[in-house]
Amino acid sequence: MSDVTTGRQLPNRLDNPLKSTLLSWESLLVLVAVAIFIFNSNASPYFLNEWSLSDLTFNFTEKALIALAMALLIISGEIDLSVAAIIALASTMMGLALQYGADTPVLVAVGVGVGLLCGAFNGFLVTGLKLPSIVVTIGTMSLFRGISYIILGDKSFGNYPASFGWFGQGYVWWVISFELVLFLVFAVIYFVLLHRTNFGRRVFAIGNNDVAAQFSGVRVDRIKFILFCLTGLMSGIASVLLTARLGSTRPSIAEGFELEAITMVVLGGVSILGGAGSIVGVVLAALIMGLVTFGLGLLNVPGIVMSIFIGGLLITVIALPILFRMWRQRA
Amino acid sequence: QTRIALVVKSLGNGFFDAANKGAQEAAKELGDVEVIYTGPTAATAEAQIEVINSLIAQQVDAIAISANDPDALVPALQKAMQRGIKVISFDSGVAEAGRQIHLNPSDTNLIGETIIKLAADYLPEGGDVAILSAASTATNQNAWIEAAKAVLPEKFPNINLVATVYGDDDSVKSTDEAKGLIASYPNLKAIIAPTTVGVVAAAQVVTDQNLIGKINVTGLALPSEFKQFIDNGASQAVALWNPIDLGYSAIYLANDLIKGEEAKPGAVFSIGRVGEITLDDTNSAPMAAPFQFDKSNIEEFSKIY
Amino acid sequence: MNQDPILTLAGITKTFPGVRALHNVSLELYPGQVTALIGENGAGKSTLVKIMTGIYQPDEGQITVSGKALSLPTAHSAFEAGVTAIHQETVLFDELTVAENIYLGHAPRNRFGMIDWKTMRAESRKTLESMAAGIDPDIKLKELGIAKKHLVAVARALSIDAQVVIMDEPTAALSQKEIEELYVLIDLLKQDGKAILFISHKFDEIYRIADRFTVFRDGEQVGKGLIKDTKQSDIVKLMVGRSVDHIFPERKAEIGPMVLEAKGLSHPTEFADISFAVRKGEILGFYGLVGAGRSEVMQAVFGMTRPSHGALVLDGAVINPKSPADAVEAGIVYVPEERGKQGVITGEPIFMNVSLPSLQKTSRSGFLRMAEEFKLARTYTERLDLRASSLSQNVSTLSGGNQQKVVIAKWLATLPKVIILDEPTKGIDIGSKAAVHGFMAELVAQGLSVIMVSSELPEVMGMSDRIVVMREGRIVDTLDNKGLAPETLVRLAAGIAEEVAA
Amino acid sequence: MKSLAKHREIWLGLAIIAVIILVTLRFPRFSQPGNLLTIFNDTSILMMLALGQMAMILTRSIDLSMAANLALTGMIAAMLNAAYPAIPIPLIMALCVVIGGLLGAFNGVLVWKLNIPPIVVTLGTLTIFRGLVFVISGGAWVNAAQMSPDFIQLQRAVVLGLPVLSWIAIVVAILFFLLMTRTPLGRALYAIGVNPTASVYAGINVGLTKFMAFVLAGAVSGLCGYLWISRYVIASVEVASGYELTIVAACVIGGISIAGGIGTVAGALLGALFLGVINNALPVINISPFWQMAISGTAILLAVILNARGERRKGRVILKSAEAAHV
Ligand SMILES: Nc1ncnc2c1ncn2[C@@H]1O[C@H](COP(=O)(O)OP(=O)(O)OP(=O)(O)O)[C@@H](O)[C@H]1O
Ligand SMILES: Nc1ncnc2c1ncn2[C@@H]1O[C@H](COP(=O)(O)OP(=O)(O)OP(=O)(O)O)[C@@H](O)[C@H]1O
Ligand SMILES: [Mg+2]
Ligand SMILES: [Mg+2]
Repeated sequence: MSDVTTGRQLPNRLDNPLKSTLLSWESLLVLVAVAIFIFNSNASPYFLNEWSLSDLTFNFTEKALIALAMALLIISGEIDLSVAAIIALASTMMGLALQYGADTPVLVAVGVGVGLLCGAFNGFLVTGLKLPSIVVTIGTMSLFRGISYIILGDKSFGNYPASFGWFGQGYVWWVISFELVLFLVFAVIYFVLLHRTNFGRRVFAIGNNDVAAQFSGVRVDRIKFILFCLTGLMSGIASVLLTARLGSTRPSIAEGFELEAITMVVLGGVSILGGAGSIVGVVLAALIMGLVTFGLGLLNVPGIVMSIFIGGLLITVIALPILFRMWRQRA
Repeated sequence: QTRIALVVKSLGNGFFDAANKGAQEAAKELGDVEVIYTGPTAATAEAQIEVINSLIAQQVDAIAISANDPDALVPALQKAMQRGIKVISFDSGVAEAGRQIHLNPSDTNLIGETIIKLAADYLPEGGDVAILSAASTATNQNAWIEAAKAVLPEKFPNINLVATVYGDDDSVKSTDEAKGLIASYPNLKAIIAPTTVGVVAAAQVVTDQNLIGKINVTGLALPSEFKQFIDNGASQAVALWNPIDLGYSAIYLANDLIKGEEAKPGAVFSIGRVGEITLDDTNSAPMAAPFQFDKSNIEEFSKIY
Repeated sequence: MNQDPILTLAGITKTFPGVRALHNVSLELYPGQVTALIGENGAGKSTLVKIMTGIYQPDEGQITVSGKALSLPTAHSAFEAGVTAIHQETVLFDELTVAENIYLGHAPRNRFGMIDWKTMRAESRKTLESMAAGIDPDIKLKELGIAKKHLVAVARALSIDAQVVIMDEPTAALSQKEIEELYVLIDLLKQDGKAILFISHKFDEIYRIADRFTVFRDGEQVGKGLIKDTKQSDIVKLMVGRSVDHIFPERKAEIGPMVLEAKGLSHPTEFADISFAVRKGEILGFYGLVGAGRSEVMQAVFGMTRPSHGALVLDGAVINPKSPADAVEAGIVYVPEERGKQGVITGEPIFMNVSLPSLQKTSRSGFLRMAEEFKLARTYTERLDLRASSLSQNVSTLSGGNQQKVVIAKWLATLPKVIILDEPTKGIDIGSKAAVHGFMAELVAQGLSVIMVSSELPEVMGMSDRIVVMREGRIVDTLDNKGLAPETLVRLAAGIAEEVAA
Repeated sequence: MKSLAKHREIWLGLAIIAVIILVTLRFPRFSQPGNLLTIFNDTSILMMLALGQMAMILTRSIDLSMAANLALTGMIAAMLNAAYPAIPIPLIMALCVVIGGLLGAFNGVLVWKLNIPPIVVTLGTLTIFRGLVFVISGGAWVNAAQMSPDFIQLQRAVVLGLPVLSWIAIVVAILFFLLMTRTPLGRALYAIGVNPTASVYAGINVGLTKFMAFVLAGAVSGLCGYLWISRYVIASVEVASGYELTIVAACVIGGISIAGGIGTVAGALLGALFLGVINNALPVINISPFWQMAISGTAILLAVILNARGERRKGRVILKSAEAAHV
């Protein structure tokens, strides 16, 4: 086919890679993170201490693990509000398994497995029955946590074995906790999955335009189903970590996590309308939220006041580029 | 300077604000002590753990905590103790592994008996009563309810405890639960709420539904918050210990530990103007008997706490 | 006819990114007369309508209504100026009642300023009855079929007491009986002294009701006059004048064995008894009026929708594609009609669009290899002479024609057996059109089978080996493209009797 | 199935009646008029909030900040009352409506002028508003003793057999009914949700209409702020936390489509009432209240599935024969 029209030579890229990196969302987030880091180190003498920095990571790792999968889900144009409820249900099931004498490997399998099942249930309702994910997951949010309440009522499960507790409290090396290592490993996995594989490329395509993606031979429903399963799976993993860290299970565990995970994702530059976002951004956003809550915590600022800061940051970071563009258009 | 953190179940709760008053008073008396009054805004264990983590990082000398969950806080508090921080629990306790001393506001059995007695005193013929508690995981409330149930058969044979429900120290949930009790038990004579949030909610429901005189609300209440319900007759009498003394004693105890005194069964600690206490074999110590408020004295105490 | 026009447009120009939709056009509408606006697909007719109704703002030019120069910044200002339109796409509200669809935005109010539903329903009923539409104003619009929806749109236009009524292809989806009713209505409007702009591709209609005509070609006004003084062939010449300078590629048809055969495909509501076959090296044209159901048939072949009956045979084996992914695997690809919605993934660069269905090939065990993607994208886009600054340029910044090339490149890269092109040159400028046509010829020369859906007569006749004509969801006829008269096709597609198309 | 979709509200009403009958079978006192009125009164606030959220959802938006708005406005009302008991309560109520409306307008401006998706804006303002509650109150609760008797009693006064709170809900419902059915703004809310493009053709200012929906939802939240605080006689940071999703759930159960454009005032009211009845019925029939959450979750899912079936778009009708059969 080479004998016809030798058209113009099209270059691969024209944008200056340096310039586009500098102007990206991620660099904005790096700036914010650095600024908060510097602020924290000046504001509190206790901040720059290896144990402090290590403890800081516990404030966000569980939510951030969920945020990784949630990022993919939101990029594909769906959302899952039931993640915190999945944590509760998975934790309850682990507690139940413990009552029947399960040991640590079984407990972990139960937690992760229940998470996966819940995700698959959401995925089935959304892709199989073609229902909007936001209302489906508002429903399953009540359902999953409701089952925990039915099972546990006013009781709690406790006395998890020490080997299980290690998942939430153990250190792999020096001040590096197991939770942090797990988060970093998953961050790399999700980075590769989203940015370096066919699967990730299709996720972006679906989020940009799922009709055109389907017309391009992408199996849209199958991929969305997998994304719901992944989100459930990560919630199951977060449930193992949180349960191990708390050493007990109550049905109200992890209340409000869903909105924090979504805030992380959105702050990380993922478009809530789908189609755009990066794992690096989400990881940075998780770090920023950890830095803010821990830094202000060191100053004994109540958590609720920190949330003003997070909410304000969210809106500002999103509004700034828009305002900048409007200002430039007018000029 | 010594820094002692007073970690409460949730900020804004009048009971703990009063405890903080006592804590500040103790700090002033002790001289070189700084009290950090902190806690989450939502009464959950996860939020308290974040607070504990930041206190560990600040290398405070001691933590005195009223726990939202006796078990879930243990790992975090153990970490604090490993890093050389003294840990006591007050008001609502932490499981033994997670603290050195627990300061009971009063003797558990005594509180259990008092809350029933408060209802029984105004029910000479006996009748149905129900308990509206705080969170189902609250250590202190659960212990009191157990104790109350234990004394019922012998001491108050004609009092019939029909139900125990949980309002989670959330005014809406407590209101709903109180309504549910009234609807389900038409012969209910008294609601016993051993929690300052629940007791207000229950009294408001009784007032709203015009059941004053039919249902007596009682339990543990802060006089300043509860005065109007004694005034309007929704409640005959309530009881409480002095939260100021509780906070005051917690700081003294923590300070003693910092000074090197050892927490072991039988040890005796002196706690300033309150006197001294002795640890039992679970390293916990009760303070004074609960104090009763009724029409005669509520006016006076509502000005104090 | 020495009357003054009610509405005059002068020097109107409108450009969209990459497309010049209108260039210095003028138009006059006279009271009590019907002016027909005639032009091929993409000539700019609908764009002009949108300018007259305040949806788009012209880049240049004046609008004068009843002697007053105006600007129409919003749809509302157009109502107030007395201009109303029945738009080509039905822009109505499915979930609202018919009455409300008629009155939304200008509902009657009672003395408290509240919407007066009683009057609204009564007036709607009156309007609908005067049109003999047989529609209950109280039911929801979604319960109506497409033809009745059009009638509601007409009623909406009538409900605004307008001087100027614009009808953009109002009859495209109407049956003959409903069209006759519409004529009666238009006569009523004429008697009322309203000026009517009537857009249609059907000449029988134009000759039946129009008094004047204006012809657009490629965004320019190329002629106007009185219908009664002008022969149809002259208008056609004005309209398609460009076919003179557009030469379809010469090809030596080397038609091979049967590749894809459809046998009796049916769908409950969209099409019935669709049977056709396409052979190796053949271009099979599908002609019909807009709304004939050709796209639906093609989407069923492509696995988007499931036909309820019938079978597809590819290379002698029955296939049953349950999704486009299955069809692509089998070797059938589809270049959709709605390029923006279904074709390109706007927001992603060119190379990602091209490689999307071929990721299997460019990647290694599921991991992306960008270099391979760029290579693939370059191979196919350069062969189509894509005009872009780089392969990482966002497709949304490309012109329509170039977007179309990206879609075609995407499919060629999958090395298909059958390629279905739905309106492949819709909205494409003349130069690119020739390139696309040249390319189609090349495709068949290399042994592909091409199915081309097109509403453009010259294109269908210039490119196809055989032509399938569809009307109202059914195949009317399949013709060999030898010595065909264009009129035959038009007649078949519109279902009109012999003598009308003189 | 088709008729169910058509008469969603009737079916929901029947479901509520069925629950009431079932409960009454086991517990006759439940359906006494007094108890039913109590349930209505208990649900009043949720009903009003659901109406405000409905205005949002109709336009394909969502307001996650309603509960936080309620908490903030409520705290302002309580602090005002505690500091200046002389301010008449109706004035405080009016002030709450205005403050709530302004908070809503803040959301609305961000959506209208900057085109940020509503869910993102309100996710941000949800935490900001709630944080502000803490900031203005210094974390302290305002309790019954600090509130004036009028502040607490106004909504409890019984007029013509119903507490004022119920009357307020009835008036708000009537106003919403008129707004939704009789005013151009109300109809514009529907039109935008059904078909945004066509709305532009019909001369509707889409951005402004969305802004108005935010103001409306905010004003309702503000009003409910006062009502909530005086009802539960405590103002704290945690007031109504997590309630934002309950409000959405009431709307969803009431048949308001998250895709926009579909829903009625009656639906929103019944959706809220359904949750209220379940809430009240469980303790009465001695089902542990721990079942409540799972039951409302199941109700939401069922409602979504049934509504989606009703809404499912019919395919285009091209075949003439099929069209005849269809109309
Ligand atoms: N919003 C838009 N953005 C970009 N290009 C547009 C837009 N609207 C129309 N065009 C282009 O302007 C040209 C004229 O389109 P228009 O819809 O006016 O044609 P038309 O004469 O009505 O055709 P038809 O007979 O098919 O309805 C086409 O090339 C079309 O692709
Ligand atoms: N029931 C309907 N409701 C709304 N729009 C309709 C309906 N029926 C047809 N249309 C419009 O008519 C146009 C053409 O319809 P369709 O794709 O079915 O016909 P076609 O024969 O494939 O014609 P073409 O491919 O030439 O457009 C579409 O753009 C569609 O928007
Ligand atoms: Mg057109
Ligand atoms: Mg088509």
